[in-house]
Amino acid sequence: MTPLTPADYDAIRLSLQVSIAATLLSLPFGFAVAYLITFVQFRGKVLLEVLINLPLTMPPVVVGYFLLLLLGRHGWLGSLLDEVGIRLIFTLKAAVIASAVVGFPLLVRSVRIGMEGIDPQLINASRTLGARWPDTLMTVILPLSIPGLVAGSSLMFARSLGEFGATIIVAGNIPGVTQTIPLAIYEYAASPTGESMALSLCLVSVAISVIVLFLHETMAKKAARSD
Amino acid sequence: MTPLTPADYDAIRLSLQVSIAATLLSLPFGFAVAYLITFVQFRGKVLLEVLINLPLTMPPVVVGYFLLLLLGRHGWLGSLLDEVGIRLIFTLKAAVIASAVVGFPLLVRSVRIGMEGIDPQLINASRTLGARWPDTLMTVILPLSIPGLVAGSSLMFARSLGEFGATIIVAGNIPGVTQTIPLAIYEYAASPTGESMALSLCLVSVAISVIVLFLHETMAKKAARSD
Amino acid sequence: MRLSMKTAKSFGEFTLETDFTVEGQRVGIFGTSGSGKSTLVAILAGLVAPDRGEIVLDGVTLFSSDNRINLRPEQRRIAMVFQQHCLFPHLNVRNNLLYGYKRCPAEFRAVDFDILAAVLKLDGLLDRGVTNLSGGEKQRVALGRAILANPRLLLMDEPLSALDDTLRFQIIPYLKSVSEQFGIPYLFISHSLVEMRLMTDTVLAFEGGALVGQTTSEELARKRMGQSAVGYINLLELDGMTERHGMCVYCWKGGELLLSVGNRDTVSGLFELSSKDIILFKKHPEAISARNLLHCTVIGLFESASKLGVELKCSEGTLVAEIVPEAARELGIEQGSVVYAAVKASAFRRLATNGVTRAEPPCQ
Amino acid sequence: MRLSMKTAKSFGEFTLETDFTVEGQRVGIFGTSGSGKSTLVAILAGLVAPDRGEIVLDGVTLFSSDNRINLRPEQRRIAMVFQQHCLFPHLNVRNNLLYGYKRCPAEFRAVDFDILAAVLKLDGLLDRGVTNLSGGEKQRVALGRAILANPRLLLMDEPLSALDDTLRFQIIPYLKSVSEQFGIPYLFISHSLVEMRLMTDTVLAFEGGALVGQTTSEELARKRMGQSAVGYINLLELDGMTERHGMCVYCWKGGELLLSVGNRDTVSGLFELSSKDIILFKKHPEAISARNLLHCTVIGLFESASKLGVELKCSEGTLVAEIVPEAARELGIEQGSVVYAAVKASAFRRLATNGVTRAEPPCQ
Amino acid sequence: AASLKEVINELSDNFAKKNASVKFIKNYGASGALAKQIENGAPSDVFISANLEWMDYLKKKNLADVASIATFTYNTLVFAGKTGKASSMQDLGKLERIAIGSPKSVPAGEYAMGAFKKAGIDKQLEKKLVMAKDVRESLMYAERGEVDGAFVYRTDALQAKQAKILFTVPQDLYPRVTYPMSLTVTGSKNRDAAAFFAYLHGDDARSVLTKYGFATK
Ligand SMILES: Nc1ncnc2c1ncn2[C@@H]1O[C@H](COP(=O)(O)OP(=O)(O)OP(=O)(O)O)[C@@H](O)[C@H]1O
Ligand SMILES: Nc1ncnc2c1ncn2[C@@H]1O[C@H](COP(=O)(O)OP(=O)(O)OP(=O)(O)O)[C@@H](O)[C@H]1O
Ligand SMILES: [Mg+2]
Ligand SMILES: [Mg+2]
Repeated sequence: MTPLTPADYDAIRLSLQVSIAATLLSLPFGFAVAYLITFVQFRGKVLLEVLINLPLTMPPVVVGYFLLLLLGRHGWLGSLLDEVGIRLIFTLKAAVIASAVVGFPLLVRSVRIGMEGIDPQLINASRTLGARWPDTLMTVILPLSIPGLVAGSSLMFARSLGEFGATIIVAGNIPGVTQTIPLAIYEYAASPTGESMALSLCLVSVAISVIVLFLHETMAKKAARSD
Repeated sequence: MTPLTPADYDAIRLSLQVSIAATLLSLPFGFAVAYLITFVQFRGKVLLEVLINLPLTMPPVVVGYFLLLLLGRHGWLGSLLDEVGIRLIFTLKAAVIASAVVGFPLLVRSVRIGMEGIDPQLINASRTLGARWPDTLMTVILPLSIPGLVAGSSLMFARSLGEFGATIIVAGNIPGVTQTIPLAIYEYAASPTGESMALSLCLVSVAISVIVLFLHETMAKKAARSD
Repeated sequence: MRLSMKTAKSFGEFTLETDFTVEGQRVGIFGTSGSGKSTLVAILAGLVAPDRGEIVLDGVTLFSSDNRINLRPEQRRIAMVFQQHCLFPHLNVRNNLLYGYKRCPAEFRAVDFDILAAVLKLDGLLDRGVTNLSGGEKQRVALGRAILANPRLLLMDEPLSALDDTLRFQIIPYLKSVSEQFGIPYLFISHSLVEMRLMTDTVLAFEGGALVGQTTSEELARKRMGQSAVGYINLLELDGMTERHGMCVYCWKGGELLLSVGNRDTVSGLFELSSKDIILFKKHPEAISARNLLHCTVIGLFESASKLGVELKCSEGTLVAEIVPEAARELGIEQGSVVYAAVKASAFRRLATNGVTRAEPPCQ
Repeated sequence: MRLSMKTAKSFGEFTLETDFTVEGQRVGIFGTSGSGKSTLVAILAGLVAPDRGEIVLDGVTLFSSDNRINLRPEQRRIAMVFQQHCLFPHLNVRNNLLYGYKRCPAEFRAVDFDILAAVLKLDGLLDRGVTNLSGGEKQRVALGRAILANPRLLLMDEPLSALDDTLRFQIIPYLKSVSEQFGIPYLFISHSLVEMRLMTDTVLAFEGGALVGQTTSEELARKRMGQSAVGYINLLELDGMTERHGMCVYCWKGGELLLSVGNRDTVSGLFELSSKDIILFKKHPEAISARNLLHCTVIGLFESASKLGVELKCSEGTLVAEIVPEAARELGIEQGSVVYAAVKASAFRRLATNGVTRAEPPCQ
Repeated sequence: AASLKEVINELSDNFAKKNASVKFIKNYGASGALAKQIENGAPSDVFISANLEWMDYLKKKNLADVASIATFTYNTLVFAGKTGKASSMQDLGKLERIAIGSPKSVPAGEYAMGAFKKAGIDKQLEKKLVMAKDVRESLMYAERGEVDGAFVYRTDALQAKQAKILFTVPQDLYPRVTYPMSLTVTGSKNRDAAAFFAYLHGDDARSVLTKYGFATK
């Protein structure tokens, strides 16, 4: 196995940054959306569901392309941000957004499965004990959703670690700036001589995900114990 | 919007075939693996978990590359199959396998979240009533896992519909044979004139996933009613 | 509390129709399994919306289909002891107990946590999770959680069904005292006539979703006396205990009573005496094993099933005895008759009257 | 059934230690809340593995830490009525009931589904899902499911706690008859001494995880007589009913008895009579409201708490009456004394003896 | 274009050595993706494309500095595979599977298809073609023996370990493979970018390109 170059270490650091940021950023939104879909009746619910699942159905490259259209200089959001001096594309932020968008449906789905298993009588109990909706949300639904959140965020983290298609479009493939592990692997693999380097990076990626898996399992076990 | 060409219809048909086949094929395995991880204690469990989650962590292209190594003419499994006259690579079967492998971690994770929510006393109850493990599995654990299975297979189906990276490597991009929607989109998008065609196909893909989403929601609701 | 409830709620073939107004702090709900008791309290708590109708509690409209009012559960301040407990699986016993307490406006927080935990015998379990508790332990946590919410109205759905008698009769007086002390009215569901008699004044009786009777628990006890295993329960306040020949002698407003129960520390207390445990004589009986013989006047008679309730007055005290009509005819018992009532010393049963009860070795 | 169990199981601070051998078809388990009753039956069913020890049921070793034997639950054919019901949420009532039945080897399938559903009053609910059943309905499904499994041993963890008295006393004789007819022994957990006395012969008493006594339910009833609200329960087989002055006159082997309960169709049956409801006289009492006066001989005396149990023989019948020691001294009651026992007609309580019971309007 | 990675890396390193103040930010990707990125505001100064199509696209959108558009280099189409499989276009009929880039999205594939047509063997090969995502993927198939050979650029084929160049496709069968380059409109205002752009025209650049197998004329 070939030793890693400084650029590879950069890629590893960037990948970790992106995955962690994307996961943490998405957690509250994922929880909120799963809650809306599971417990609240409102018009346009189906639309929301479709919207969330879109990034799953489309090839990541297409997602990336749409994100580029949205966040680019002439994009609906990009032009607004441009005015206040914020540029997202070709920055690590764009990579984070790409990972977050692509992994979001996975997160939401996991949290939903967990939420749907909550006994509605527990929610009833908390309300008769004086808890308003937001209170019940934080003290009953949230803690009982932890297994789903843990599972969902581990899916999301892993997915972010492997996200390539959307990232390369909105963030570019700039070594040391936006080149994450998958992008680096792509570059190595593009040349017949880079194969072993690509493999090394692959193994790093696997190792990271194993560690994260362990952490999550431990967290899930802790959450399962009530005392 | 540009009208679809016969090749596009082929791509749609192929995509549906691949997604349906991949989902149906994976369901029993997904259930079995989720069951093993949730309920059975055995050595090498962590290894199994890591193995299943691998395709999530790695960019799909890399997954495709490993599949090629495995299933190719000189691959470990491919050479065996070659002897009995089966060739997978560059066929629709390879596309199905690619989709199945990439979507498998999503399926397993969903089923697991559902399974972990099953009250262990129900399993105890069935066993005191004379049910052996396989019986309990089919009559208690399976029906109570249906929400997880439904959610997981809808994730998997959507993921298959959008699968590009691994498919293009192991199945090639052969119009009418292995060119699924994402691959067709990729081709259209590669040339400046194909943009609107790419968009049309994207919309088709979204429409399919909306329909599937509805079907799944309906199924999940039916499964939730106990009477 | 003044509760008026005129609602209808259907589940498939089952319909619960209620139309009553009830006043009082201690209301019982009585009825066979599946008669709609749990549904009724769920409607009151705001967990199930009636199909139509109106609910008014102490002048506040909780629900009205005409005026489109439906107060949310947390606005009603009605706490509930769920039949299936419904404890929060992610919280330990202490935090389950404190869930409602913490959410109760500070000015209403009155119930003392430590006393409650001690009476419910939960003090040793506070840091345990609730998933592995025993059935009775779970039930006590559910009860404690609702009480600590210091609600405006407390709904209790068979809150004592999983408890042994000792514990049950220690908890009942506590419940009563909490309700009195802090002015918390309650609705109490139970299949036990004894609990009903001890815990409630007014009783609503349900059958197959319909209210079949509203009566005082006194009336209910009289009506059911004929069918009940324990008959009518006389409640006697006794005090001034002294010992004689190793037995306890108490003062009752109807005279001196000899009891085989009691406790050297208990100089006073509430005791129960079943109507079945009183035998009437027209003449003073001789050589009788019963230790108490009261000289009484019959001040009333009522019928229940095929039995006759005889209201007796012994100086300042009153008692209800139960006899068969034939005996009344034969003995010539009628309003104004003078009779001797024989009661065994062992027929009395002491009910603890304050939250913390001491061990109770018998008198001797 | 012959069950010997010498096991230990700890949960944190709580330890359940069992060391007993019990023989008989009807075994009771008695103890305060949290004393380890549910844990005991879970161990027997194979759901909780003891830390160490040995369990032998009818010569078959179910568990032995020394020989590394631990039969799986489905190999034990021990069905259980769970305290928290544990119904299958995805099956309707019928399929919940039939779950064990279908898995029972055909040669053991004996219990009749239709009769069971009728006795448990579940016949109208068979196609309902179980999630929305009332508490008592759930409990009956749990009970029916276990019985229909036609097990080698039936474990019942407070199976009647959520039921009203009418239903409870209709189900009890059915349970007994099923057990007798099909030879299914059972372990029965209850907090009710009445149920215990009716359902069981041998009783194991637990306290804080330790076996504190193994006795017959007869003995337990005598021992607890002093503390119990219902005293000792005499069970009397009565038959040959005739009517007199609108009351029922039954033949008992100890003589004729006048009852205010019963039913014109019921020419025979099992009745209960509390020891508290018997008053003893040395001389024939005059003008007494009690309708039955039996001439008896004292054949035995036993003490319980501060009370005295008096075993009486009236021709062929025996009864236990309860008096205080002072009364015994005063009346000079001792072995061999001749006394009159007064019993009110209303003191008897009929227990249905077959599964399907009819409505029971009183005699009159 | 991604196929230029090594060349551009070397050229930019060389240039940076001489001009210490210049810092390179390189973005490798498919020509189409790069063009779209520039269109949506990617802050780039120099654009090198693998085909003329995307250069025209940017020209039309007024994003490329028209005056600067020039040819960076040329490439030639070859057939690479295990030795002995084929030695001319005519031998292709005997083969089982042939990898080409997807004609619609990969210029090399498009050129190969054109060559088949011109050579009159397109019908014969129709069922044997495996369309790859890009040139590197076609070459990988050839390397692993999944196909008998692949139509790839000479520069790629030279890096292969297993596969050898079996024959070069006659230039009369396909148009010349041209890599155009240009300064973007923003790049034309950047002095360093202009300097580098000029450097790309120079002899230094030519010798490096030759080293990697590109044709410079
Ligand atoms: N899995 C467990 N982990 C920890 N403690 C446990 C567990 N199971 C039971 N216990 C404790 O062991 C004691 C005995 O429990 P068990 O359920 O056997 O009581 P029980 O006699 O059935 O009581 P009840 O009449 O209230 O149902 C209780 O204090 C209970 O909290
Ligand atoms: N959500 C529901 N859907 C359908 N039927 C219901 C629902 N809730 C209750 N029922 C039915 O309504 C009837 C009354 O139920 P409820 O729980 O109020 O009875 P209960 O008086 O509390 O009985 P128990 O003493 O057995 O607890 C029962 O037959 C029950 O099956
Ligand atoms: Mg109920
Ligand atoms: Mg228990």
